[in-house]
Amino acid sequence: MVKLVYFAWVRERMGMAEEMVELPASVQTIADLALWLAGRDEGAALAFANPDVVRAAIDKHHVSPQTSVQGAREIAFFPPMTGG
Amino acid sequence: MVKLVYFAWVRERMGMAEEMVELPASVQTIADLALWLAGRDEGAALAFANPDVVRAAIDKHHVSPQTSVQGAREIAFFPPMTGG
Amino acid sequence: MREAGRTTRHISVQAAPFDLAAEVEKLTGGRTDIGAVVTFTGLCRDEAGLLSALELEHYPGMAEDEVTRVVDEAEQRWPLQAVGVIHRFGVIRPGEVIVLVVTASAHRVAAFEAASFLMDYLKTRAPFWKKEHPADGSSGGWVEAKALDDLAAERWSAAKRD
Amino acid sequence: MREAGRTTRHISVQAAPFDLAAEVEKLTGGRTDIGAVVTFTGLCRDEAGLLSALELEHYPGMAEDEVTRVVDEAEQRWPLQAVGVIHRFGVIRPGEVIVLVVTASAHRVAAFEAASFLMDYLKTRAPFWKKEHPADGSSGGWVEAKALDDLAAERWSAAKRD
Repeated sequence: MVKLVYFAWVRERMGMAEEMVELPASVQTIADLALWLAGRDEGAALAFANPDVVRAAIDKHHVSPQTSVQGAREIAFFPPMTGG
Repeated sequence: MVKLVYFAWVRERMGMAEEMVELPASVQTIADLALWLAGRDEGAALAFANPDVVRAAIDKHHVSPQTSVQGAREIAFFPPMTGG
Repeated sequence: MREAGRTTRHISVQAAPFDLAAEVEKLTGGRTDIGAVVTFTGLCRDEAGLLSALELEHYPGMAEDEVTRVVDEAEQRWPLQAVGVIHRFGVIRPGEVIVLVVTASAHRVAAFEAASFLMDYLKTRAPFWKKEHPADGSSGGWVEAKALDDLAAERWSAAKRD
Repeated sequence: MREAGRTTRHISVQAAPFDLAAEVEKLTGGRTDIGAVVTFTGLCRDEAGLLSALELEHYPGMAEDEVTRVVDEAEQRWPLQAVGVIHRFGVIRPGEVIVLVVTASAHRVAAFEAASFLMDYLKTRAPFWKKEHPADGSSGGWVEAKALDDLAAERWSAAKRD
């Protein structure tokens, strides 16, 4: 089981702030996971409609779409940051 | 008559902070004035020993050595600035 | 905190407002080796009356970690004697402070560059998101990231390669 | 002081110390159109215990005029909502403030660049001279201008030509 957390408009479109999921074997990378989530429902499809825009973090470190999800405890998806 | 004012080590070498002088007709520019002052005594010679280093202002505006002294009310000589 | 060669640092991600002078004093007070202190304060603007507030969402835990990583990098690049970053979250009204960066160094160029670098990196790396609350009561939207902010952050990578 | 399009400014050449927070508040307090405030504070260092004080000589009248001209130029180059410069003269002890620059703008790059420009120009144009008073009681000398400071000021001319 891995914890997924969502922020800002990704959270709003997913309709939840976090969830626990069992990843299928086909999900190897962040990009795989985004694609898999996008296929779940309409909100998720909208959240990942433009996968290049969504950013990800594994265990609170920024990662690229090609990063492996193996061993991850917490995976976050969010829009580009607008702090500062 | 024109007022001459000196600052920092130019003031110390000239041995005074200010003076009123009547400029001879031969003194047309700031460079002429520096040369004329340097000829007065040992302290003045030391103050203007390296005329490239000494900066000047006419009526509280920075000027170059080639600037005419005509019409000047107050001429200042000082080292490169070290404020800030 | 005050030994030679050590950088005094203060990092905080918080909802509460804070006081500029107190933060600067905390970082630099009582020292006689600091020549230059630069502060950057980022404030909420009312956009000519159109905005009633910004709501800042953040990723708890990662926000603190990422700010710390950005501060680590600034310390590696510039000889800093003190560095502070405070980033607020929650509802912030026009005129209120969102972020504060403080850098202290023996010389001014290091203090200026490090503060500018910290802001550029915080903008693009720290996990905070701004939602606008319009003054007319409509629902508002998420502030979009600016391509210019990415370019501003990238120039520090270019500088490193030179 | 607060109309749109007008820059609030405060320029002072003074012997007395001053308070950072009060000066920032004076320039930016009560406003909701400012997005970024940068402050630069230049302090007297003790040079690892070798220095007991700096004595700053200035050219009364010209100091204020020249600071004003430098501020005028900054306002022409960047869209500033507020700008402040305070430069002290007289005897200044280690840990005390020599100079304060405050810039406020809607956006951070303008505030950072204008503050950096103001410091570079003040260093090379404002008629102030520093004399060192060594801690051992010896007579000390005048601080020499740095070629690096001239180069720092010149890069703004280069930037203008680009």
